[in-house]
Amino acid sequence: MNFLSDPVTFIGNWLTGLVASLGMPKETAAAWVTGVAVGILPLLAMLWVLVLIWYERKVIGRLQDRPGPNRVGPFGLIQPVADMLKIFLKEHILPAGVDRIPYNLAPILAVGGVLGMWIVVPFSATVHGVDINVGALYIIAVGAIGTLGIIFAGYSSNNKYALLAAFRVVAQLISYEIPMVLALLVPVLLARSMGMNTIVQAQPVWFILAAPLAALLFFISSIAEVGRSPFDLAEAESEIVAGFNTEYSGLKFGMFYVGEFLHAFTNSLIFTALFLGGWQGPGAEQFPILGFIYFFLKTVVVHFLGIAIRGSMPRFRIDQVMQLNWKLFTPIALAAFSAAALVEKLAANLGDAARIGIHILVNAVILGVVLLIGSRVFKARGIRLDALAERNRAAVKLSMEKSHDS
Amino acid sequence: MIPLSWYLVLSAALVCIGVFGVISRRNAIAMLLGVELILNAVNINLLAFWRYMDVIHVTGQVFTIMVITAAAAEVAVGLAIFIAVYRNKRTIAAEDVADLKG
Amino acid sequence: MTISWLYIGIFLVVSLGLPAVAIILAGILAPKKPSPEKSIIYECGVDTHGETWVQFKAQYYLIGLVFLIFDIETVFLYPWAVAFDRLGLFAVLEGLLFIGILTGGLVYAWKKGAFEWA
Amino acid sequence: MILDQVIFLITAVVVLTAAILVVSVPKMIHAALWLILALAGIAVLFVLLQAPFFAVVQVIVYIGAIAVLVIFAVMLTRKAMQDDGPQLNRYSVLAAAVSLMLFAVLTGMLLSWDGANNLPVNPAVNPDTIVNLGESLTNPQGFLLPFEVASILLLAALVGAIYIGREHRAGKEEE
Repeated sequence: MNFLSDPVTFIGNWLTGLVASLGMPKETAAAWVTGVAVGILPLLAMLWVLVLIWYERKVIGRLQDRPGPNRVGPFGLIQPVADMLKIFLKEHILPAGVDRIPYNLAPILAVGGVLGMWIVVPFSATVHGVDINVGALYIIAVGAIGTLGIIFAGYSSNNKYALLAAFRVVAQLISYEIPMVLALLVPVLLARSMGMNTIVQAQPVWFILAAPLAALLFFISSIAEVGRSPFDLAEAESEIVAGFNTEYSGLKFGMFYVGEFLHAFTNSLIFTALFLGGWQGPGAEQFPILGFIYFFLKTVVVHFLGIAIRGSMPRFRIDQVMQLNWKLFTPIALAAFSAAALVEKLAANLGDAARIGIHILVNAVILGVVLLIGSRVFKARGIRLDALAERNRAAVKLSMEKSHDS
Repeated sequence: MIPLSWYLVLSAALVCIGVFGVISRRNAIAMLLGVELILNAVNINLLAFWRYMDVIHVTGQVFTIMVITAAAAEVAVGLAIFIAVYRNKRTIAAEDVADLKG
Repeated sequence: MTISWLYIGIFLVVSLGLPAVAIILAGILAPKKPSPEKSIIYECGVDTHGETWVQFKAQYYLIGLVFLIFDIETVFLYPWAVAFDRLGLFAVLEGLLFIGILTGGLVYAWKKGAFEWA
Repeated sequence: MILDQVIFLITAVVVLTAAILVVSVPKMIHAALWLILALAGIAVLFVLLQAPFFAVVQVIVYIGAIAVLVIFAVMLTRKAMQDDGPQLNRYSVLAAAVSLMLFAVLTGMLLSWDGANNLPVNPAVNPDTIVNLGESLTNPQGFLLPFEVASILLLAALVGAIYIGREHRAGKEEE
């Protein structure tokens, strides 16, 4: 095994050999090395957040015609480190009347619920985390832990606004979980497996081609799951102070921040693995290092898209968020999944190209129907609103004439 | 290897704790939590028997699915009833809500 | 199989332990100067009135309810999707019937205004 | 392997402690939080039983949905039960006695049964449980009927709960 083509396996084998030479059976040694590597992965992910924060602030800055962080270190690269040191040394204020255990548990769950997803992500042909056969559902399950953290934070803070915000956020998170789970079902169906590694291996042709609607829904829902603009009701500062983390200070507050940034990136990782072929690319099987690079590049593109949306969209109202989900996304997700299942079964004997063509066609038809109905609904609503406005104008005119007369 | 009896004793204990909760709590939601414990004990039993007695077939797993479904339906309707009762009577203490007695 | 779940267990413990350790460390390093002023709940400088436990709209409950039902039904479609190759056309139609019943619930909730947030 | 026994025992202690707290703590919201811990412990047991699908379903359905719903309901009915009042009714001593007796009887019965010391059937026998499960759910010779009945049950629960739970007089309670 060559170091350059597959560094992780190379190092792993070397370490296993080293441990085995201490007089341990080869398999036990390998298990220990894997266990330690698994233990180190969360640490790497946490450190990666420092880069993410810098990158995101820089991109948002450039999008809004500002330089972004540029004082500490070259290009402001050290800025997140400085910020972290600062927040690390801030006082933890314990507000009166908090429920201590859930209050302290909440930031831990918020970060842990995101970090936990990393274990099933296949990074390259040889480094695929842990390949369990329920990987896709595992991601959803771990995501539920993060939701729990938000409820804990809101409930335990003894603050009306925090509680209100937490309830809003939780309502949003659980709502958007439905289209997310349904959209996730489509790649599972196409790959005939819930294992993340199998899903990636089933994508010589990316699933985004065969399931564009599911991919779109998954992408939007995952933005909503992170709670970012345009779904950032959690921090609608004009309505609910600063959201569910109002009463948090110091590193406990910082943890929510870390969780959010990491969640955005993690979702991009998962999106890439599910719909953009993960590490697949020319030569990725022979040279796993190439797989890493492909995976990273695709993820960065998806991540950038998310940041660009964050930087340019205004915030939805809560009723809009709910209606968008239940009246638009969930029906589309149901339709897209049913159509995918039917096409997979009826066109099972056709070639790959023909089947994918039919998939695209069906997706286009669904989208067309949705747009048609949508335009009708909006036109009808527009007519109603116009009539209402006309009546109002008439009433105002009438009353003005009356007041003139008297 | 864990003997089957460990799972069975654990789930028996869970059932008993759940029964205690259902009988003795005043708050109706707390009684519902007791029922949840009982149903979870049932699930442990079903899966343990599946694993230890009949791993070829999936009967135990299908039953677990049914129990989870029933538990969810029960929670949904039960909590809705409590909320409706609360809205009308401002209480959800079980002994105060005895209007349905024949 | 079991060994991978052991790894997942290790991973989850570390992912929960890492932020916990960081917070505890920060708690040791950070200055501690509590004062009654500081520990007042932040409500824009206005003193808190009444209980924190304000009443909530039943709407939240309805959303949670619809979510619960949908969640369960979708989760049970996953084994069905995994076994897709072994299913005949009839079985696929059965699965779609399942989704159809689910859609019926969605339509009912919609008609009854569970998603209106007035 | 001794490791899984250790994991089982730790998990069992956690589950039982959490369950006892569920039925005994005075604050409803705390009972809900302890219930979450108990449910998480049961998910670990499912992993030990090599039913990982049910472990994740346990977390998604019970912790992600049912527990959230319970917390919502507790918040909605918050004022109904002042937490300083008695939480146990007058039967509590009797209830404790009954459940202890029930436990003694159950345990006695279980331990006197021959199959109680069974060890698991060969683990490698059935690697594809999820596929089997999925297939049998829509197989007319398998469990098609229960599967469809389950969906009807859920639909009925949804309809019933929405009918009962929605506010008939709009705009009465504020957010």
